[in-house]
Amino acid sequence: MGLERAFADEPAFVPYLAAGDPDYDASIEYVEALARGGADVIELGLPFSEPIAEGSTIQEAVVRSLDAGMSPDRFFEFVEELDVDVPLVCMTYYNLIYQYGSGQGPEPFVEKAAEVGIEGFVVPDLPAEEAGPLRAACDEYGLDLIFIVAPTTKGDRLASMMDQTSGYVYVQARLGVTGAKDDVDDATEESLARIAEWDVPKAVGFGIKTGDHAERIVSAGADGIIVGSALVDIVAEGHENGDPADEVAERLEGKARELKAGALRGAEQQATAEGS
Amino acid sequence: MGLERAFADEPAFVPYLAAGDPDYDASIEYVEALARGGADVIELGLPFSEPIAEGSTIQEAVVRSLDAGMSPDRFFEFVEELDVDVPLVCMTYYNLIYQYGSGQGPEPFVEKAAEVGIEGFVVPDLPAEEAGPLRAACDEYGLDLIFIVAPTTKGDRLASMMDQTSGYVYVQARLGVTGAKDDVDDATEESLARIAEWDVPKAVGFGIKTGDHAERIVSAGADGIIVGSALVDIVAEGHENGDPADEVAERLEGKARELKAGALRGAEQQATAEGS
Amino acid sequence: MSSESKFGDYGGQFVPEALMPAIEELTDAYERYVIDNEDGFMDEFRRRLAEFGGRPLPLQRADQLSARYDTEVYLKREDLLHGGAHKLNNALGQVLLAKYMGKERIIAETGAGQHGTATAMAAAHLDMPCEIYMGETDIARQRPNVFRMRINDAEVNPVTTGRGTLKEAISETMRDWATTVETTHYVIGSIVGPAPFPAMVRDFQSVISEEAREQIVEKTGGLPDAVLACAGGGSNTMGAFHHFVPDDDVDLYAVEAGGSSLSVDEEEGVAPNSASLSTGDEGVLHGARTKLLQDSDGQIMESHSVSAGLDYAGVGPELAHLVDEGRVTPVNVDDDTALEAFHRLSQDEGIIPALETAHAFGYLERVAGPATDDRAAEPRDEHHDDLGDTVIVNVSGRGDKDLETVIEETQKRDLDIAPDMSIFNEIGGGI
Amino acid sequence: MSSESKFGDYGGQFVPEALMPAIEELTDAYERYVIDNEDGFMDEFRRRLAEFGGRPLPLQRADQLSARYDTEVYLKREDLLHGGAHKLNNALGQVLLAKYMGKERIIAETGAGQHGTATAMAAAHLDMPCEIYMGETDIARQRPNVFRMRINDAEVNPVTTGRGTLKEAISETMRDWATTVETTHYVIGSIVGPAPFPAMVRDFQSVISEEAREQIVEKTGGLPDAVLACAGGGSNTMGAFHHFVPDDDVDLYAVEAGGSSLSVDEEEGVAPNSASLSTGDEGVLHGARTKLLQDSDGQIMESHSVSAGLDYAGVGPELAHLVDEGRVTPVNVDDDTALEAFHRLSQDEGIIPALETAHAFGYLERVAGPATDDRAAEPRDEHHDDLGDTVIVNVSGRGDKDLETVIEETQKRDLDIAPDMSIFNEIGGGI
Ligand SMILES: Cc1ncc(COP(=O)(O)O)c(C=O)c1O
Ligand SMILES: Cc1ncc(COP(=O)(O)O)c(C=O)c1O
Repeated sequence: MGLERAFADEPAFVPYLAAGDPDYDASIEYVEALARGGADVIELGLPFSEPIAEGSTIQEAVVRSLDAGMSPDRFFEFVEELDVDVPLVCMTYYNLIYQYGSGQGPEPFVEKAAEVGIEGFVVPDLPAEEAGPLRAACDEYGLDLIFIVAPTTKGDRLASMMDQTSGYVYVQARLGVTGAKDDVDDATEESLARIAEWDVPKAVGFGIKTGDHAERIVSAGADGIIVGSALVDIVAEGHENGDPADEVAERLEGKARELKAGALRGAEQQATAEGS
Repeated sequence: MGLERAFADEPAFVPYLAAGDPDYDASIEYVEALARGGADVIELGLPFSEPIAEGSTIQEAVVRSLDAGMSPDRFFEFVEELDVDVPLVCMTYYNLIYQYGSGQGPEPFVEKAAEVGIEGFVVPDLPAEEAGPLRAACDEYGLDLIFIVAPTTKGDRLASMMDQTSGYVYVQARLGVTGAKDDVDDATEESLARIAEWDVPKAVGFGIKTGDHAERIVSAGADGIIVGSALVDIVAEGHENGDPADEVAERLEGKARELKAGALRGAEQQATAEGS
Repeated sequence: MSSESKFGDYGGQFVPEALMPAIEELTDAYERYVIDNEDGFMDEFRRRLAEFGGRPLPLQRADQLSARYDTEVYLKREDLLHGGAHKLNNALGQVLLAKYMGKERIIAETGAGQHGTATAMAAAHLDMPCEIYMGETDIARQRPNVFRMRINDAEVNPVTTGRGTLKEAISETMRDWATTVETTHYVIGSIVGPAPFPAMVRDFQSVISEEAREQIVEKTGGLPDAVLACAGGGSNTMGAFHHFVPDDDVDLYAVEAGGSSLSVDEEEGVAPNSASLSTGDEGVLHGARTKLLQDSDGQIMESHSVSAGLDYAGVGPELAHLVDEGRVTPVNVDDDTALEAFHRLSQDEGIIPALETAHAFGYLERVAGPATDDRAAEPRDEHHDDLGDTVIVNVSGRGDKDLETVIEETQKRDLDIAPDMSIFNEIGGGI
Repeated sequence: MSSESKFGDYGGQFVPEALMPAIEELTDAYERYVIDNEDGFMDEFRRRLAEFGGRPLPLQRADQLSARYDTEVYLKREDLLHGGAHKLNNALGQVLLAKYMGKERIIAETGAGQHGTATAMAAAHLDMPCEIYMGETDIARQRPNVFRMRINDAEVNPVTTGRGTLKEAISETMRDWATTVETTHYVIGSIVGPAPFPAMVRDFQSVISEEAREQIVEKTGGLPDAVLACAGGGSNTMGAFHHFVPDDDVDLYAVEAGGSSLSVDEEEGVAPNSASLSTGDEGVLHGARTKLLQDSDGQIMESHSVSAGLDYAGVGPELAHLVDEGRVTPVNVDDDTALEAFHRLSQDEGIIPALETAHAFGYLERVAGPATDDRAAEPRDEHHDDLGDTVIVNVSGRGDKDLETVIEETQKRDLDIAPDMSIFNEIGGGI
């Protein structure tokens, strides 16, 4: 019954990696390491050549992955080959979804994604207004479509987004693009407050870097944390230094544990706060 | 009684050199060599920084002379120092004449020129229309002012020029600027025909290079030949090769003899033609 | 004017959620100030376009070209606009709009540097801080334009990702905007991007055809048979077409960059051309659904053209729509023909065009030029071997920015028409 | 219009006899075609100036400068003329006149290359073969303009004599003319040379003040208090002044290049400035009596200015006369102040001026700018510390041609106002 289940018991840790970064085989290892480290949902990026919503960290991951031969078909193979027991979400840009198969619309892509076990989509360049066809295809194949609530999203837009999002809602912690930051933005709390009434889980992303961040975000009311750039940084560093994939995988697993632990601490504080 | 006397008995050979080219002392030798070679009048160039009527040969002579320190005052010294028994004409541009002394007009320059023994002027950038003040000064000091008749000079201009020129008239053999050429232009004969009635001697210049040229020009009716670039070429070559000044002087003398001889041959033919 | 957000199926607003409120705010401002002339916005815009920009610009009869092509050729002289290209029509409009909206900062992307220089000039004129994103490769090959932007006191931010060209610069500018959207206006340089940009940029540029239509009627007593304009994103194109669109008898030709070839290298993801209208297919790029150069997966290709300003994988959604409707005919001209046309216009008319612009003249030559051996081999386009008796060509910009490129590319090719440049060897200094 | 051959004692025709008939022929043609509009010459000239050149050109209120100087500053936008400077007004007029006269070939000299490019464009436009003489040194430092001339299919003949700059190029062109005078017209680039050139060039350029006078009256209801223009030979200057000369209340300022200093080095024959109106004295150069930079012997000095187009030892005889009459005030601005003014106009108004033009703005700053420590030290010109309430500055040309020079000269000086150019170091490639 959808991705909500991953948020049911405790705050969810939702890591992101670009599939195929820096190459197909290593990337399989890395994703599996995240699962071992406690991921509750994994967002797998299918790289698009013009990632307008990404900061430089993820943009470079996208370039590495494309250079290593990633494509939609390879992506589906990748997903099939993964040995993880965690729901998978595909994060990509609309043109890849639209062109797949017929080049006539999202349906073939969604069908194929469902077939390999993808459970939902995040599509950063697809606002609610343009999402009709993809929403329909997702409904047909039983997949979730996750929308992003930005700090600037208010009023009517917010309402229409509430109607459309399913699985969870991606709360963008700050203005801008993806990328690890050192602070927690006030905008996060305000955004969470604005959507407090929504009955989907609220996962906060954009800039979460450490267990402490995770803790603060969850204690501020988030149902989960989404972490991308902080993990991609580890992949990038390993790649640059020529470190063996298993070492990098271990580091990723460690980072995952730190983040998950932080989220859990945050949940305790929240419980305490609620209890008081 | 003026420069006419130099044309009285036989066709005159009128060589030109830039005074001070390539330096003061050598130039003295060269001018004296021309006198020995049979010059009847010598045109001495006083270099001006913008010699708009000169071709590249004389222009470069002007540059050499200026670089070696030639100036109006040095020019007058130069003339005084010359040991030649030939009438001297100063060829220069109007601004130098105008600025000398007061900077108020040509009179001081003419006075000084007369004092050192100059007998006339050729001023290529001073057409008859602008020549009033210089003409007046020349009259005052008993100097000739020689005008240039170009192939394009016709009608009224020609008439007014006849009134103003004295000593001789400089018949420009072809359109353009000074410079040695290999042929004799039809324009020469036409020009001579146009001024046949004038009672001043007619000296033809622009492009005369060899004794044969000289012969043909004189046989066509000229009373004299003016030769500049062909002589300056010898100076330039000597300078470039670093030849001793006396060798160059000898070559100049030889060239002068060749040209004078050509002129004399031309006169014989003319006499024959007239006699027949 | 109208605030269409879709043109048939094309257009739309495919942007990150964070930008949507800005885009709504902009749509609102566009409707109020541009369409409804609130606070006299359009009056001020037109006054500044006249005083600062130099409008109206002439429609000139081209004497030698008219003789060569045996047709009346008229030139719409956007090359005379301040800055040297039509780009200022749009840049001035948007910077002024940003001022009316209370924004404090201007950002823009640029490829060839023409839009960047236009934006920098407009921002200096209107006293707004300005930053321009430009690919590293483009910075290196368009130095004079970078100088000009800096001299107008705009920051130039080098974009080092990808190939370092326009595509990457647009992405990077969108990223900046997503971070600074509350205080900043993003001045898009062509009729591309999310709504309302395509319609708004077109409206600012439509002064071209507004003037041209009046001028041609005044000069010839009637409408032209054809209007030709080069098409990169398509802003000079729609600017030149807009007021003729309702005139069904006026043929509209969008001349794209054929580059070195119309075929593509799927493997490398490279199209050696920028002919998205002629050869691209539908997809979503930089906020809009339009015609694109993309591989079968939907990845955007690297486009190519000898002219940097046409070197873009997308095209304005309105043009895509008008092509599908049959109202606009997409054609293309390759690098060689464009270079030849560059030299022809320079030599025959004393107008050195931008290389972008030269493409439009290349098409004129191909269709109406004297027969040549080459041309006999490649048969003329069947349906338009006759442009009619009166043709307007939009001279979208001047070529000062392209001199070095032209000389280099000309030397590579040994074109008959090219002037001898050996004077530079004699004098030394190399190209 | 009138065909003065003298302006007071200045002017005249100091040229080789071989040229006199050509000059008489030209005088005749000037009187018939230009003054009497025979065969509709002036109508065709004005039509082509409009269609090909882009006239009329705006008179723009400069918002930021008006605020800075607390006076209404209006810009006459000759920078928007085709080719980028006022030079085309004259070049087009003369090439057209040559055509009416039945000449078959055009020659011209050029220094900065602006007159050469204008002539090359006009010749291409009117289908006349064209050769341009240009000093070797100028060819090396004005490469873009040399490219433009070649691209317009003009021959460029390098002049290797002397320092290889404008002075030598003029002499060389006169030499060509003396050889080819029957078939060839020499297009002189400023209000210099033998009559009828000074009056004729002024007449072609006077369209500047004809338009400006109408425009200022229309905009402000009255005449300006002052008109400022830079002066090299003085063609943009007289063009901007001509129709205001009878208006005694309008002050006319000719701003010369003060270079690095007003003092001269007699020994070397070098004046480190081009301030012939301010510091020169009467003499004869290039066919006319005028004010000159010369040594006490009458040899012409090498002039200097950071702006190649002002770098000339003479000046138009009409300006010399109007200065003697007290109608025109000669002032000068040094290299540093001109560079500063270049940056100020670029940054504050979004107009990158030619370095020549920048001198006029430098004077505005000196007289009306905010007090600075520097300025306190050098006291303001006593008689004109107030330019009045409305000032027109002639923007004689755009600065694209000067970018490299400006960057180099700015770096030498470390001016406060200069933009940081380090982006070029980051990206590499050097200046
Ligand atoms: C002169 C000129 N023409 C055309 C273009 C192409 O842009 P568009 O198709 O938007 O007019 C450019 C872009 O830089 C340009 O500079
Ligand atoms: C833009 C500009 N202004 C002024 C001048 C100076 O010439 P003039 O004094 O004849 O206007 C030049 C000469 O090249 C120029 O290019």
